[in-house]
Amino acid sequence: MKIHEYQAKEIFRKYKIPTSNEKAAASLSEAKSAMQELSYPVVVKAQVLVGGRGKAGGVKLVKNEAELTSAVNSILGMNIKGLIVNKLLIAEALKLESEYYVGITIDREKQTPVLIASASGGVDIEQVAQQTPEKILSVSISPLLGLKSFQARNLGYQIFNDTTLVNSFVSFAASLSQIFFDLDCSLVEINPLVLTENKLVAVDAKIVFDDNALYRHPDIAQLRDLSSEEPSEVQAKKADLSYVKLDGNVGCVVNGAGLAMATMDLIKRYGGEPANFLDIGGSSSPDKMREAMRIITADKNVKAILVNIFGGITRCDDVAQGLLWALKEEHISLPIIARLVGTNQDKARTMLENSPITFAKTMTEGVKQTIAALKG
Amino acid sequence: MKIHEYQAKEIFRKYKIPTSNEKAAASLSEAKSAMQELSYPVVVKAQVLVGGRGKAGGVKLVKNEAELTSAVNSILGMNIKGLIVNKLLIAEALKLESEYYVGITIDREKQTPVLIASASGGVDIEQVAQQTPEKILSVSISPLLGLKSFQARNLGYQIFNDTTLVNSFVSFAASLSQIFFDLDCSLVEINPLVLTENKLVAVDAKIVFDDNALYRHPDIAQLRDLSSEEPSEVQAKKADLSYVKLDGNVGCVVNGAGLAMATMDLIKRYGGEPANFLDIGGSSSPDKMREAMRIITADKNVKAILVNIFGGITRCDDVAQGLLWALKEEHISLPIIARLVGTNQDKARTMLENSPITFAKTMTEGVKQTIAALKG
Amino acid sequence: MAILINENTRLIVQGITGRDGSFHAQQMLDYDTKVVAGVTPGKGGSDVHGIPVFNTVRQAIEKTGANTSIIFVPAQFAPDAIYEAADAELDLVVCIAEGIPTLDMIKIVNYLKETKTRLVGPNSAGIISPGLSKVGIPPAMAFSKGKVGIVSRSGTLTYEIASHITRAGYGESTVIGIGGDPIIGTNFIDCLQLFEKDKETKAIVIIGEIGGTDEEKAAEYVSKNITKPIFGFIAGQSAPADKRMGHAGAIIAGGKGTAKDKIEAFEKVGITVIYEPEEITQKLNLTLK
Amino acid sequence: MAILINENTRLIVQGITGRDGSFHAQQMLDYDTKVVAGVTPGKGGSDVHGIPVFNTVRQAIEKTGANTSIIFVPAQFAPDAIYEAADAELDLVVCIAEGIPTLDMIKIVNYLKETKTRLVGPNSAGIISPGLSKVGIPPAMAFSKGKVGIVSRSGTLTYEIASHITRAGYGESTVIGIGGDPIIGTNFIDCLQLFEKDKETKAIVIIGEIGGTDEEKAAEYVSKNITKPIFGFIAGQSAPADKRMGHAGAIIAGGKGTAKDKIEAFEKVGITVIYEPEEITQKLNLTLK
Repeated sequence: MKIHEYQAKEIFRKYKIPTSNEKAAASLSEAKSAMQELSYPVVVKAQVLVGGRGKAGGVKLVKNEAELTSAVNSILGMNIKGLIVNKLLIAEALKLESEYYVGITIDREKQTPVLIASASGGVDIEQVAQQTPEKILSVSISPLLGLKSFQARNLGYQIFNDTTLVNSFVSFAASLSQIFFDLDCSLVEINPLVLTENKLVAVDAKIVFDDNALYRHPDIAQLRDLSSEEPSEVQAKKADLSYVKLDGNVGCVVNGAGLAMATMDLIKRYGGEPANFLDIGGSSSPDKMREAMRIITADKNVKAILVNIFGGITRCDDVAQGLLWALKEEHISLPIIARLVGTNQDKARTMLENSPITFAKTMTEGVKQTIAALKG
Repeated sequence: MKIHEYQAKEIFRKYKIPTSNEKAAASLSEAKSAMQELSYPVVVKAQVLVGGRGKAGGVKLVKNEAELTSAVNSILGMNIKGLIVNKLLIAEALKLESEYYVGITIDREKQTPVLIASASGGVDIEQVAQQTPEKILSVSISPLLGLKSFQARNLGYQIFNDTTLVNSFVSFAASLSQIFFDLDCSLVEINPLVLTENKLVAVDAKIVFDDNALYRHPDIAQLRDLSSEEPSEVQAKKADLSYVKLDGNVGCVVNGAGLAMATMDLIKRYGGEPANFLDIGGSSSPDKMREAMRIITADKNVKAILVNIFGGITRCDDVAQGLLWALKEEHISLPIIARLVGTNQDKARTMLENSPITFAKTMTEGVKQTIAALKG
Repeated sequence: MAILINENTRLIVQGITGRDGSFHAQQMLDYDTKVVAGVTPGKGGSDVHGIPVFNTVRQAIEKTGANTSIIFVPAQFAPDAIYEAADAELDLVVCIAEGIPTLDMIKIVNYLKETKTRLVGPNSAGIISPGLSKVGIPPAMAFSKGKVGIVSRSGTLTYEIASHITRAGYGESTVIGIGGDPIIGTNFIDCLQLFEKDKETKAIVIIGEIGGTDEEKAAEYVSKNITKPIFGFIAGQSAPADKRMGHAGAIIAGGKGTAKDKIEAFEKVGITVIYEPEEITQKLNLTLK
Repeated sequence: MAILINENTRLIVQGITGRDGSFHAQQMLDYDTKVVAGVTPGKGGSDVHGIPVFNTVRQAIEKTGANTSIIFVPAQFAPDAIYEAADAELDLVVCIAEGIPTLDMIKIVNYLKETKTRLVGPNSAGIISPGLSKVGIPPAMAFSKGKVGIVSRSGTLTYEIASHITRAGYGESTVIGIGGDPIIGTNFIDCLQLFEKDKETKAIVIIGEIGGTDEEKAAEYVSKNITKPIFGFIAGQSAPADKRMGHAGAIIAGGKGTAKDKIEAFEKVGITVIYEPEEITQKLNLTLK
């Protein structure tokens, strides 16, 4: 789960990480009243759960109220990669002497968290990592002992000459590590970490939480900003479905993420465009299947639906039941091609015998039939 | 550092461990007003930092106010093994169906904490351990992962037949483990853990903290009850001296715990009785030496003093300086025998040349001279 | 032969009294897997489909001589179940449970390094050695005893590909779902090593997906250590960058771990890449016939 | 020979800029120990008694080829210093610092099991191989090159006993203070094993004290593994039960670990017990002359 910069900064301050002076605002009047506690120049920053807001015009430096008004008006409501900006962060502009990067994420290969730091922050750190990997410093963090001061110091002395700055870097790293472990993060990141007036300050902040661990952090789970997410994806999440909306016209309902991706790949291979990724998950239930059909048919781009199930823990009869309910309640007129094999497949076939659903024997056959149905 | 039962119970309740209904009281009137929230029969328990209060008459069951009055009057001010009772715990008496033991301490051999439990609680657990070791169950706790539920379950099913009680035992153990790790304990213990009305309740509570870790638990450090400790030992602790008061008449000041014990052993071997254990510690300072002399000379039993120093990190000149200050300020008339060898020994000798101190060449010689001085 | 599980596997089902645990205990019994015990704390003394249930894994082992367990308990309790199984020194633990927090898994894999227990999963479909034993949820009909070893990050996609191999008459020696999570107990390389040594296995299929660099590492390993014919499939070629596709592992991070990267890595070391599940039949025909 | 340290020991002093670190760096230099570097974060680039100071242990090793370190930093920072030394793969770390919390030490000894680093201490007086190297705080005058190996939980008591051995002309091969804390990196048995193998060591002295059961374990080990003449001393015979005698280790717990227990354990396996430091001379005369 991602949260907004302003929310991440609140967590940072709780963990004693210095940030710029700043306030969140959801309207022009809130932005203006924020200025009672801030001084110009300030930076107005779109709060949106996707990268690249700067290039999209979602970040503006303003020197006075007139500029503030114009910036707020232009950014609020802006559409950045499909997401609408509902909130802004107004932050006092700092004199940036240098920009660094520091973050913690999971190193899948070493199976530990890893502290990453670079003297080349501020720009696209992934580009730095690809083009000049020697500028990226990193050290594995023991998942049992946590980050040790000496580890952060070893990195710090490679980035800073000044011991005061090294010590400051060490406490930034310690706080990030604490946040990472305390709150079950997948990523905590400061980019840029800024040197201003001989002090280090977190000018941006990014935290991604491990969805699987949210059950033990109810306060964090509440930070989810549903208004910033695709509504159909929110609906899917509620039904415990794994769903990603895409731009094509072939809806697909599959069990298992691997098979779902392979199904999408095959649709594309045979000339179609998938309208979504949808995994109904491991343990099957007719309700989830019905909800899946509701979500897909709500997407007006969808012209045909392929149901591809290879039953294991998922039972084909549960899927059939959900399909029957959806057909009855939602009045679906789209062509539906179903390929159901595995656990209880015969029962499922029997249940769907009198439905308008077309059966396919194999995955490839199902894909071909679906694309044929599209064309009429 | 030890704390009183009533203080340990407060920590228990913070960690959701059920205790008896109870209140602490420091006077008869406090005891009486405690009864506004409690019902007879209650147990009046001396709060004293030493074992064996029961045998000493420091625990009494009372059924009404008359009995309460008499119990409070007899226990308050009682001297139990040299410590005065200043505080009582008034606890509602429970119907004890069974008594168990559960505790966590450090297993020096395995170098891990260990969870210990027994169905034979309530009596002297050390006796059980010696006489019927098969009745003591234990399991090592990973210092990095903490106690795992399954470990407590494995023990629980060996003690209880009822799954509800096993689950309750598992949560007792989990809380004890959390206390142990959160607060850097050397020991947390419930003895007896009581089964009453099909529920488990902590009827007694013992927590010992690791002195070396108190710096990171300032709130715990404040629980120290100085009024319950030997005043000279409190004074020594303040001066960062390791001091234990004993009953003999030969005061000794030594550097290093091992040498200090060996010195005491030798005093005893040659017919003397050590008045104390005193280790001035590793890093020497004249101030500590002076304070050591002050503490020892304040003990009116002391008739002669042996200073036995083998300098390494401790410098003999620092010791000499402290001795000189003490001689000057405290007007000590007792015979002092000093044996100073090691780092800067010559300088020390020179400094003490004109003092009334008798020099000894060896430890045995020093002990013999001191005992001779005792006799006149 | 077969790897990891065979007719000597004596299985404990941890979480046997749950919906999935109970259902698949029966399915595994039907496959003649030696399901000797179930474990559910508090249900000790009862039975499920005639399988005795114990309160603890230790008790189960003592009474039944079990050497393997499969974990169906909910994610929240799965870490404790894994620790319990490893502490009781089982040889193999297969974790079907999904949704275990990553930091929990990191601690577990670290802990397991000091034990003799191998973990497969979590979020795994389990293992099947057709005709010998099934420790997992794969539907029996997709498999038959034979000579192709399959190792996969996916569940249903594996059934799909295996069913073609079965229909073509080659059959499988062992099929392993290593699990779709970012942190897992047994990886591609561990399984490749076992398949290379297994005499019954004549060809290997590796089924990967976008996210992480396990497939790239596996390709590197294959180039130096695998002599048997090997085939690869990668799911997620059509997935847009930075969109999460359900598996926690399937995030394209920093331009690495794309389907393109993985397919290139496979082709570079001579792994025959298949682009459509049913293609596997034709490719096996070319190699094994 | 000598064990653990010798003329090839190249030493880093962690905490060299502190009062004790600086004083003993000089003392060790005076003993011709190869003190090649100091480490104090923030003081890198300076020097102490001509010894270059670095910000990190890794830098110090890179520039000086050090293989050993000694730790003088305050207890609060000592765990980090030990981790840093082990992470930098030093062979030996001697921790003089005292007052490290027990739970910190438990984590450290667990961590060290997975590294190549041996820890001696904490709360140790250090090690001296007379005539070759001194890594610790023992006063030089108590020791001379010779043939008795000493291992001890105590500091000053060791100097006391060693000084008798020195005066008697036997001298010491190596003297090790293993530290007085309940949780330490290197125990009696580790050292006994090394002394048994060391050709130069002709007799061994083990100096213990009340608390714990390390002496009892050592006695058990001696009975099976030590062929050399061995002498034992136990401090704390006059200590009353349940009174803490300064060393965290010196608590008599549950009737175990009393001086009587330990002396009996020694005598049972043929360790010659001495009851007074200067007795060692006479006992050595009987054995070695």
